[in-house]
Amino acid sequence: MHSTELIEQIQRSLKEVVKHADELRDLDQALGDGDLGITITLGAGAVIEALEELPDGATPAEIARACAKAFANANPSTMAALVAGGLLAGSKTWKDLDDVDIAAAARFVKAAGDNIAQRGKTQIGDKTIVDAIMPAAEALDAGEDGASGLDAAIAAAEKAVVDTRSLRSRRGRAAWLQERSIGLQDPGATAMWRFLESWRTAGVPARF
Amino acid sequence: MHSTELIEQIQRSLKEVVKHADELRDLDQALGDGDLGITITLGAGAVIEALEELPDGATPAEIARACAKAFANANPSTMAALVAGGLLAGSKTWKDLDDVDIAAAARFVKAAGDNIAQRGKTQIGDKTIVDAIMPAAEALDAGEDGASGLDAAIAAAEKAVVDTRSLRSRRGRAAWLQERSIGLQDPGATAMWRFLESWRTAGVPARF
Amino acid sequence: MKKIINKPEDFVNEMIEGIILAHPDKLKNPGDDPRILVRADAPVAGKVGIVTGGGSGHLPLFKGYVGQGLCSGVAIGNVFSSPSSQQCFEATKAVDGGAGVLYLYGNYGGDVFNFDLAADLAELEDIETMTVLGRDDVASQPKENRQERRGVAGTLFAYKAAGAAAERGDTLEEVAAAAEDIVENTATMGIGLSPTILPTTGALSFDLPDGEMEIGIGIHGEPGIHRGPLETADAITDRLVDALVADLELADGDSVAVLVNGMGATPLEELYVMYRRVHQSLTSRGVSIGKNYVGEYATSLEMAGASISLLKLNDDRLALLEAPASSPFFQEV
Amino acid sequence: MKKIINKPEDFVNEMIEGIILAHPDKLKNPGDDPRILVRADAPVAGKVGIVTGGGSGHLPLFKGYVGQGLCSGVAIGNVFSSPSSQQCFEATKAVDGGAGVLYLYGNYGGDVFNFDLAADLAELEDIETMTVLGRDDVASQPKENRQERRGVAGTLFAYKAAGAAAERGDTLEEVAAAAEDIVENTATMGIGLSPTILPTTGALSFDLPDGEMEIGIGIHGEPGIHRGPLETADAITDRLVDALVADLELADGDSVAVLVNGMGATPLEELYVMYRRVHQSLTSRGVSIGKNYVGEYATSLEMAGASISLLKLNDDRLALLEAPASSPFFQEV
Ligand SMILES: Nc1ncnc2c1ncn2[C@@H]1O[C@H](COP(=O)(O)OP(=O)(O)O)[C@@H](O)[C@H]1O
Ligand SMILES: Nc1ncnc2c1ncn2[C@@H]1O[C@H](COP(=O)(O)OP(=O)(O)O)[C@@H](O)[C@H]1O
Ligand SMILES: [Mg+2]
Ligand SMILES: [Mg+2]
Ligand SMILES: [Mg+2]
Ligand SMILES: [Mg+2]
Repeated sequence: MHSTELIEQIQRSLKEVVKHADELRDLDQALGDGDLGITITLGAGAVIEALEELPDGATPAEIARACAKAFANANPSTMAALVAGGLLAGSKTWKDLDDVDIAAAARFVKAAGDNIAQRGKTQIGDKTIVDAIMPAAEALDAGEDGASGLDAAIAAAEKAVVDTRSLRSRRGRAAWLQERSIGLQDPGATAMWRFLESWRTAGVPARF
Repeated sequence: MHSTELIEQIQRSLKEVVKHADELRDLDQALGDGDLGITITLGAGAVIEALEELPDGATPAEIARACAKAFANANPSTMAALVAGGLLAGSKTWKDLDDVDIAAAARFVKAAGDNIAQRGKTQIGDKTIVDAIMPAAEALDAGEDGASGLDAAIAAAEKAVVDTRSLRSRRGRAAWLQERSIGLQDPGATAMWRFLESWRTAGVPARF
Repeated sequence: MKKIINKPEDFVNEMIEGIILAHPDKLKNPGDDPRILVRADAPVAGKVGIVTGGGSGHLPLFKGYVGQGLCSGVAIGNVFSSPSSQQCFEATKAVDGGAGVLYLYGNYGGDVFNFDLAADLAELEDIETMTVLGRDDVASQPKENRQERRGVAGTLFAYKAAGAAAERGDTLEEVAAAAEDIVENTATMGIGLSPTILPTTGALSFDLPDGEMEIGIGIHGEPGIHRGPLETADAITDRLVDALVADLELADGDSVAVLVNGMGATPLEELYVMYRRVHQSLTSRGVSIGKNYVGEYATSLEMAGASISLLKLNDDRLALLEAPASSPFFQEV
Repeated sequence: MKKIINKPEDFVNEMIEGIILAHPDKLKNPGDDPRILVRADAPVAGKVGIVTGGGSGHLPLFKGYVGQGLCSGVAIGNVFSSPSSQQCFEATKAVDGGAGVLYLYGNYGGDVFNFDLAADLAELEDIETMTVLGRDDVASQPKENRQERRGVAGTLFAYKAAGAAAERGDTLEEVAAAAEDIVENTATMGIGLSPTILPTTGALSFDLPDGEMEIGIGIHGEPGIHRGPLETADAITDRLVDALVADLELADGDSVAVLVNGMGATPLEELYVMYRRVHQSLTSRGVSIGKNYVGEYATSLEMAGASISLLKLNDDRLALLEAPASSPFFQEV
């Protein structure tokens, strides 16, 4: 996928993912402060607009950086900062890259996940977005082509999301709830899963 | 009535008047802050004690001043200050007096009432203690002997108290209630009436 | 009752004890009665003393305004009740430096009668006293009766000015005149959103349905001139400023000091939202703001609400406001 | 919703506008974004800049600690939410006087991630930054995990010390070390009696039955270590002081700074009742109080409650606390 397609794919996925804003708001209301729906809606809108204004000939890495910047400032929050940092980290794996294939995508997601885990001082099992992003990155990496890799990533993310329900939140606002967090589904992990689904709905995964 | 009798009469009246503390508290709760029961209870106790400690040979004027001082400080409030000021003013009419008769009592109460009215910037009809004290002073003044004068004063005070119910409070905390003060009985006027009654119950009025 | 207290009857004395323990270099009990506080250096020989007083529950009013360039002493009553005449008198003796003592406090019956009695006692001991009453609450009486108005947050201006005048060595008459000049040019109006809880009884100080506001409320919950649904910050501020501007007859070219005062529970953030509107409203009339105060200056325990005070300035008044002052609760540097 | 506000979404910007209108000689927006405030004289050439930041609703935290001898700038988020990394970065640029910038703020996820991103951006523009996190809430994590504790009211001490160090010309490393030294020796614990109302939704920030208290609560209503019936002021104070003394391992002969902080709705009177007990409790252990602060220093809108912070003092720390400082909300003279 080259820059023009990539931009289009991102924009279409984001128009898709905002349909889950209410679900994310409700989950974050239960475990946190309820702003995740707004973060996703405003963040998606800001990214779509920022990509519109990108000069012709922007590289995939530049595209990712533009996404990061727009998402970071739309609705400042944990998710905005962590995702933006993850996108910046991912973009570094795309140096001198013109065509995003499944391997590049896997590298990107892995780097983003590592960055989030490191910045968030988070491990898998802490009931955060990291729980969903890590297995998704692995599935992408193991994928034979774009379509099957994406399918596997979505399945892995979904499983991780469901698994967060029985976990106790160890990071962020949700950790304040202590035992009361058990039984509730992590909003950040859910957002990652919904984003992967939206990527599939929005585009032609084979184009990776 | 000479000093020894006067002290005894005051002490016995005050032991009587505190039986009305709950009534006064409730009235002041409705129209003010509800402390009048405490003011009367603590004030009466403080006066009784102060009179106990008065040196032998204290004049009636000195007795009244001791009452003023004790009452003023027992539970600081409007009533404490006004009554204390009234007692001091009354005591000035007892200069060089050894034997308190009905005429002296009338002079005293009149001076006390004038002082309270002046200090309180109050007129009859403002729904305060002044409403009860003024007609009582007049009745004492018109009284032929102690007993009938006191009876007339009590009757006049009682009528004034009942009349306060239909009035609007124009002074003190009760004035804050504005129209809502109408229908409620003034606690300060009631205290004056109950004190006169207690004076009769406690002693031998003919001894004036 | 959401209060951090011990026995309700110990509340006032324990609070005063805390204040003295925290600020021993600035405040002291001159004698045995804990309810009397004076500046640590009182009496200051040759200078006019200023005594204030009133009920507890209004911090930083009244005790907070005892300090350098402010009042010299305070007599402290129970929550929302007057100190005794004896306490007012003891405070008078403790601050008298030979130049007389000004009584400066808010116009409330119990306080007035007790201070007046104290003045009588002081006279017997040849201490000259004068009295100036804070009477800034425009909602409590119409302008024709302004001598009868209650004293509320705007009394701060009078403390500041009288304290500065005393500090620079003015005579008692001059200090009283400075205070009276401020009082005559100060107007305050407040709004209440929720009552306070009285520590002794646990009772609510007044009753106000949720979502309603009382415009013109006093600092003990005295009813005001309008009760109705809660309005926006701008609408509320406009109501208050309009009334104050009319009362002080402010016109294009005038300058004022502004005090936006929180009643206790209202967040400081909201006071700044109000200040913003005060500024807009005054500026649009050509009235400039020479000095401003935003915060809690006269509270009513945990009442939610706020008041706005305006003082019409001239050079003298501004100079008195800007003179240095220092208490544990108030500083002007 | 008992709030004096206009449109909830305008609350933060209108509050900031009010602050700038009230204190134009002390604070300014360095650029177009109202959410960034810096000292009026920023940047100060050759001196270390200090940037803080966090959610709104905590006045005087955080904006109140921007001033002479304090922080140089602040990035301001919505109520209880983080500012953006871009805002943190803009604040950084606006205060950088060439000697580097210290990030000093409370340990909360959103804030940390945004400041960390800002640090990356600053690095790209060759502005050196270091970060010290306020981590004083002992109820949020046991001592072994104290790097993970939340930052609450005790962060005041770190602001004061870092600001004084920067003002006297310390290097970035030295300023950071001074701040870190304070954080390492500060412990805070709080109690909540009633929730706050979030302006945007009108929802309560947490849920606490009447007559109950939450010991160890955070400044957004984070749960603590004990929920139970409301106790007396002395019992509550003892609980808090005992925990803090244990955490700081205070012993006979030690000296501390004390901060008794009101969360918003709790009257100042009650804070002094608590201070009294803090004094008694520390003195009885042979711990002396070298400096004290009683009042509202870090609030949570109109939450009722209070916190106590202790800082173990030595000569250096005390000197930094006593150095002059001045902001519209905090003065040390
Ligand atoms: N330390 C962390 N590391 C990784 N992810 C985190 C961390 N803290 C929180 N999260 C994720 O962020 C999500 C909440 O995001 P958001 O609503 O933006 O937080 P907030 O409103 O508290 O700033 C959580 O569901 C969780 O997945
Ligand atoms: N200005 C006044 N002049 C005369 N009497 C007054 C005045 N104000 C109040 N009173 C009387 O005082 C009574 C209340 O006394 P008290 O309870 O001591 O007042 P508070 O508690 O407000 O200090 C009223 O019922 C009224 O009779
Ligand atoms: Mg959230
Ligand atoms: Mg009463
Ligand atoms: Mg308060
Ligand atoms: Mg407050």
